[in-house]
Amino acid sequence: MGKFFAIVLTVITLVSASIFAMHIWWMPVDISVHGPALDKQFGETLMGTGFGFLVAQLSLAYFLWKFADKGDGRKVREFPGGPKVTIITAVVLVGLEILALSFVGQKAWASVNLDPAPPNAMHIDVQAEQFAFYFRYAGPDGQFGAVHPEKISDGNGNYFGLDPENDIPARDDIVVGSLTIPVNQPILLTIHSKDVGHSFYVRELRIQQDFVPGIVIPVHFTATQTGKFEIVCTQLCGLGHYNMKAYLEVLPQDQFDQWLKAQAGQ
Amino acid sequence: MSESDITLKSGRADWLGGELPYAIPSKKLGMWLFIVSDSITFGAVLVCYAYLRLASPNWPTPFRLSSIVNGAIMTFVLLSSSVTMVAAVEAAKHGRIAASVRWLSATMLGGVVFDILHIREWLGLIHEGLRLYQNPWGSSLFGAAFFTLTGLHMTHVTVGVIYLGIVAIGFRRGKFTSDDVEISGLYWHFVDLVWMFVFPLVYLLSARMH
Amino acid sequence: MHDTSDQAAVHHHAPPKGFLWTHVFSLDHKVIGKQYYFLSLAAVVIGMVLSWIMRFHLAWAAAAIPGLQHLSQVGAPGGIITPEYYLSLLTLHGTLMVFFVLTTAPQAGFGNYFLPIQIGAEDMAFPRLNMLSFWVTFVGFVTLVSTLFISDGPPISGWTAYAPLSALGNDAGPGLGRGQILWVISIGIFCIGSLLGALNFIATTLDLRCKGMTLARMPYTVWAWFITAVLGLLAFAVLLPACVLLVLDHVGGTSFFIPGGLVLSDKLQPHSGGSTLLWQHMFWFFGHPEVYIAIIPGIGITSHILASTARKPLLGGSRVLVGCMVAIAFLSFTVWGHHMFISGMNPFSSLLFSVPTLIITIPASIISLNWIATVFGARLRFHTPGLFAIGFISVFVTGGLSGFFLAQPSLDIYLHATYFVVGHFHMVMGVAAIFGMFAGTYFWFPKMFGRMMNETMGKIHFWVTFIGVYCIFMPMHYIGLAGNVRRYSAFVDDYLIPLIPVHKFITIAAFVTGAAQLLFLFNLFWSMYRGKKAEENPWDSTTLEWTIPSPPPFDNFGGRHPIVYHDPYELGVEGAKGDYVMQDSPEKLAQS
Amino acid sequence: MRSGYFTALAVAVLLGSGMLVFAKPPAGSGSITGKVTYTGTPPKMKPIDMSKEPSCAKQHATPVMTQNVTTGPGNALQWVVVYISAGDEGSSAPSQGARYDQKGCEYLPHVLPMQVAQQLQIYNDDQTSHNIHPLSKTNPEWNKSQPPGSPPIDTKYDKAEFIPVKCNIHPWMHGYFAVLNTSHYAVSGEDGSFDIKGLPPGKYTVTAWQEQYPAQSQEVTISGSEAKTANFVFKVLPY
Repeated sequence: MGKFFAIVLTVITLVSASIFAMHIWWMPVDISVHGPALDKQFGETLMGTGFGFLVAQLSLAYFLWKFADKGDGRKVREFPGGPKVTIITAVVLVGLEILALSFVGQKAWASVNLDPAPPNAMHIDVQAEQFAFYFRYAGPDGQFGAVHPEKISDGNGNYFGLDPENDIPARDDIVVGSLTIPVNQPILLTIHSKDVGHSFYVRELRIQQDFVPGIVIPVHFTATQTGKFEIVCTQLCGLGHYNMKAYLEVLPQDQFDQWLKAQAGQ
Repeated sequence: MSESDITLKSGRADWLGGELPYAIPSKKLGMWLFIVSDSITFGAVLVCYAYLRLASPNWPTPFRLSSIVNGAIMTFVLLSSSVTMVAAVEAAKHGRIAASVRWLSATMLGGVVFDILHIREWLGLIHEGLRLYQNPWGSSLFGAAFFTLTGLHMTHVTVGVIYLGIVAIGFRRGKFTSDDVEISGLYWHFVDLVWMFVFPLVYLLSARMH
Repeated sequence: MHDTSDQAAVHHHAPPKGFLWTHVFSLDHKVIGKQYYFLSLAAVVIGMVLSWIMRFHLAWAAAAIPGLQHLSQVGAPGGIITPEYYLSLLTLHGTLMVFFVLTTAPQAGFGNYFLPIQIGAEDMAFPRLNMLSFWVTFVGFVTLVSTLFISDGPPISGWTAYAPLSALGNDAGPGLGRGQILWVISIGIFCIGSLLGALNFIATTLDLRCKGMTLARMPYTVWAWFITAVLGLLAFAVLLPACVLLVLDHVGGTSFFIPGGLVLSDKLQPHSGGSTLLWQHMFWFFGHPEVYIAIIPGIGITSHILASTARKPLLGGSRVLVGCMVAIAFLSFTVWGHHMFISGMNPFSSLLFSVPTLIITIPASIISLNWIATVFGARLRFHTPGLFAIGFISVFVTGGLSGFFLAQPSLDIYLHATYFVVGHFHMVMGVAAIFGMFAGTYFWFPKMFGRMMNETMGKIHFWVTFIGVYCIFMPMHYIGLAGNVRRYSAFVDDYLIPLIPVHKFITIAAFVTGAAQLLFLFNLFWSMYRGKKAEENPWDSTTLEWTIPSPPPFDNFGGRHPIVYHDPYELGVEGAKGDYVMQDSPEKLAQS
Repeated sequence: MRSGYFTALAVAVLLGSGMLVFAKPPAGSGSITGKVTYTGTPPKMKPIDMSKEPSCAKQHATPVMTQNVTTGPGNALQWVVVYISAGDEGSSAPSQGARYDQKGCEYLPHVLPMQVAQQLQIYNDDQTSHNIHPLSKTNPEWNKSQPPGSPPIDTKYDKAEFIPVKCNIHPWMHGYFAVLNTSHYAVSGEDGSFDIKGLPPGKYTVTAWQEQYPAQSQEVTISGSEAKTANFVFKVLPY
């Protein structure tokens, strides 16, 4: 039974680890400026934990193979060195890992969440609702109209609750259901929710940030590749959670300018 | 093998079992544990109160001098009832059952007076327009936090009065011992202590300043 | 000697008469322990069936499940599951499993039955309170399950019930009105039951130990139950007021967790001023210790059984194990923010919360390494409880390691709310804790029911389950890495559609593993009546529960007052009769 | 379930034809026709971005527009419910149900008139789940999802009310149930015209209801099989 256990455990361990190693299912290619630091951090964590996984499971398997009770009255033996060895191993190895990860990780986290957006960042306002994202560009005047919750209506397309009748900056605001941005341009999103908690998740951008009702949260990033990507909601927001998504389209600057002009003309 | 032979391998003198390790009988230990847990609950509600208050730009400070004076009287009554509680426990320890029951009754009276003053205060505020969900002065959360926090405390006082009543009757009939009186005293002092946090946080910090 | 009249009063209740008082409203900790166990068993069966339905839907979203419309015409019209019904099932599955299984069976179930016996006591410190905690918990369970049968259906806000989704009533979605209120009330009731239980456990452990049972001589399990009780006493005390505030938001018109200016279903909500993050803080302040409330009893049970299986005490003994468990318990109150890295709280605090989160892996690693090192040089007896205890080590290590990723805020950006998280917590908290329960069941069944469980069925159960859980939960890590978001009732995103075959694999694995659980259930009930009669000490173990008849008499020790002479795991002892020395055996040990 | 539905349909058809033969109700032959128009500048209808639901988006060559103020040539105003609001109470509901479709992530029709207690069948013709959430105030509110392939939702309303209907999953989907106390009603078409037929002689109040602007009423008296005309003009605003 011990040998069988050892074989099963070894097979499970090796199969599990090699699927990771072969990248059969993996993160998509990163398209953000801050992403490579996160990916590197991920790689280092995977190396560390992968080593721990293999050593722990395989030595367990080996001991199971070796130390079954054969009914021969063999003496039990203590692990050489006793608990000191295991404690020191755990403290040193795990402690080093923690120190390394904390220092590197702190930088990666800071570049996303602590550093302010660059001053030339393009500002886009994002509102989440059950179950869609809407994006607002300031329009030619460069100013956003004020948001009036009581004016919000999905029926007439006033998703942000603008008041163009009385509020002149609101008149040229461009409201769309997809996020279109220029490549290599810092983007600042101010994200807020109309109803419950949502989350803004773009895998390729390595960005995930909750929408918190009652709070406006800044998010900034720079996309380095053009293409079309999916924005999905990752915070349980109700029955349509699974179908809450939008597209992110990263365009070359000239195409983006054309697109923006076309929208403003509508 | 006699009991004195029992030694640990390390040679320490052994624990003889049956004896209460911290000289605390189970019931008293149970009450202490309840108090630990309940103070965490109060702590959570107080932290909630502080959190919401700090997060609200328009937190009202509606308590006039009359409210503060009323609160001070309530505090005095509750503190006095703690003193009578001490006397009740003392009397119970010395076997003076009748005296102990009298002191317990005085403590209960203090609790009842506290409740009455408190409810009068509530009614006055409700009359001025304070509700769970709105008030005329500012953030609607004030009423919610005020009623929840003081209501939780008032419930504790009321439960305490009933509890003391049961202990007093049981003690007179010989069903309960002086230990039970002491344990009920622990609860009562705890409720008293909690008020010492509620009163400054809710009343004094929300006094109307002019 | 101090006054012991108090304890005498506690213990001299006579055996009750009549079915009602012996089996329903019994004050006997053994009956109450069994009641808790069977309550959890009911909850785990419901929770498992719900997970099958969910797994089926995730793999074949468009397919009808014949007959399901009879359970809920609205939730499954024509047998096809609606998105909200999926979320209802998800919410109930999570709530049942976390509260009524993981928190209930290992602690309140086995703990109630064996803690007094293992410390040589005749009952818990407060038998009436004990009975009360069970029936309070039972009412909470019935309240929760009743949401399946009300017209609104169960709530859809998940076991975490994030506000404001959980606070706004039906405008936020189906099931969030009455269903959500019942859910909150059920959890509030559960908190009360758990608080009473925790209080009782602590008082019992401190006050009712028999002669010679020093703290150092308490079995690993007693320590685990004791530490868990301390955690419960502190953690549930915070969830309880949180539940009260959430109910007030529903029925009192308050806005504790609801900010102003929200528009749901085209209606401007009449709330203002509250904070949604406040709920998350209160919930996770409870929620993280809760994770350890679920797993620490499992750690204790595994250590207890591993010692018996390996014929040697744990490497480092009680001191290292208990030190690590205490460290974990203490740290667990400082790490709740790691559930909220991307929640919009101050990003500096994310860094602060990540440090204790990473540090908590040190005591967990020490425990794991000590288990593995204990197997070294052992004389392993591969009986079913031993297999499950060893399986526990493997899944605990696997599940724990993925925590390294999630503990870092910078990696959590990508992995948060993906199946990577689902795989992680199912492995480390769900599967590991359940392995602890299985190990405990096979190990203590002879004591509880006086008969042995069938070993062949047990071994089949173990192998299918062990391989099965890896087939279910490892792939979840992979698809999580590919960005597969959790709590989706169907996969309609362009990048998720190619992952559906993996979900089909997981679903099939889940059904196969589920079938093995049916075998376990059959074994459990069959052995209760048909199993081989159990001896007093079938596993050659040393702790006090193996010194009394199987099943134990009403007062556990039959009027005898046990005296403890030894550490709890004198196994593999040279020169002893057998290879072990019972804790209450006066036999002297050769100094080693 | 499905067979039960067919049985119900068969019974309904039988009963309906039976009523035609044996109990033909005394229908009048008067009618009211007219046109609904607007004055002022109507708000611009906005294009709807359906890209999040590709199976719907590909059904529309040009973007679907919002429909809250739908105009046509000659200042015509579409989707206005014109109905007898007084003078025609008490007629029983027709046996034939009203049918509401969800197709291409649109409600068809945008405004569905029906009579109190008339059966309402809601179909999902899309490859995606919809949830139907009629935001009723006097009638009980409900909110049900309809996955593709599930049976139609069969319901009815007991009180007269104009009920906004929304799909939370596709928040742009917006429509109205016009639950009326009368069996005589019409909805203005693309050209703004409407035609209420089969009116017995009598004095009626005719009301025109539009989802965004206040309703208007006119008194109309019909004698014999007269054909009367009633026109409605709504004043619209650009914002």
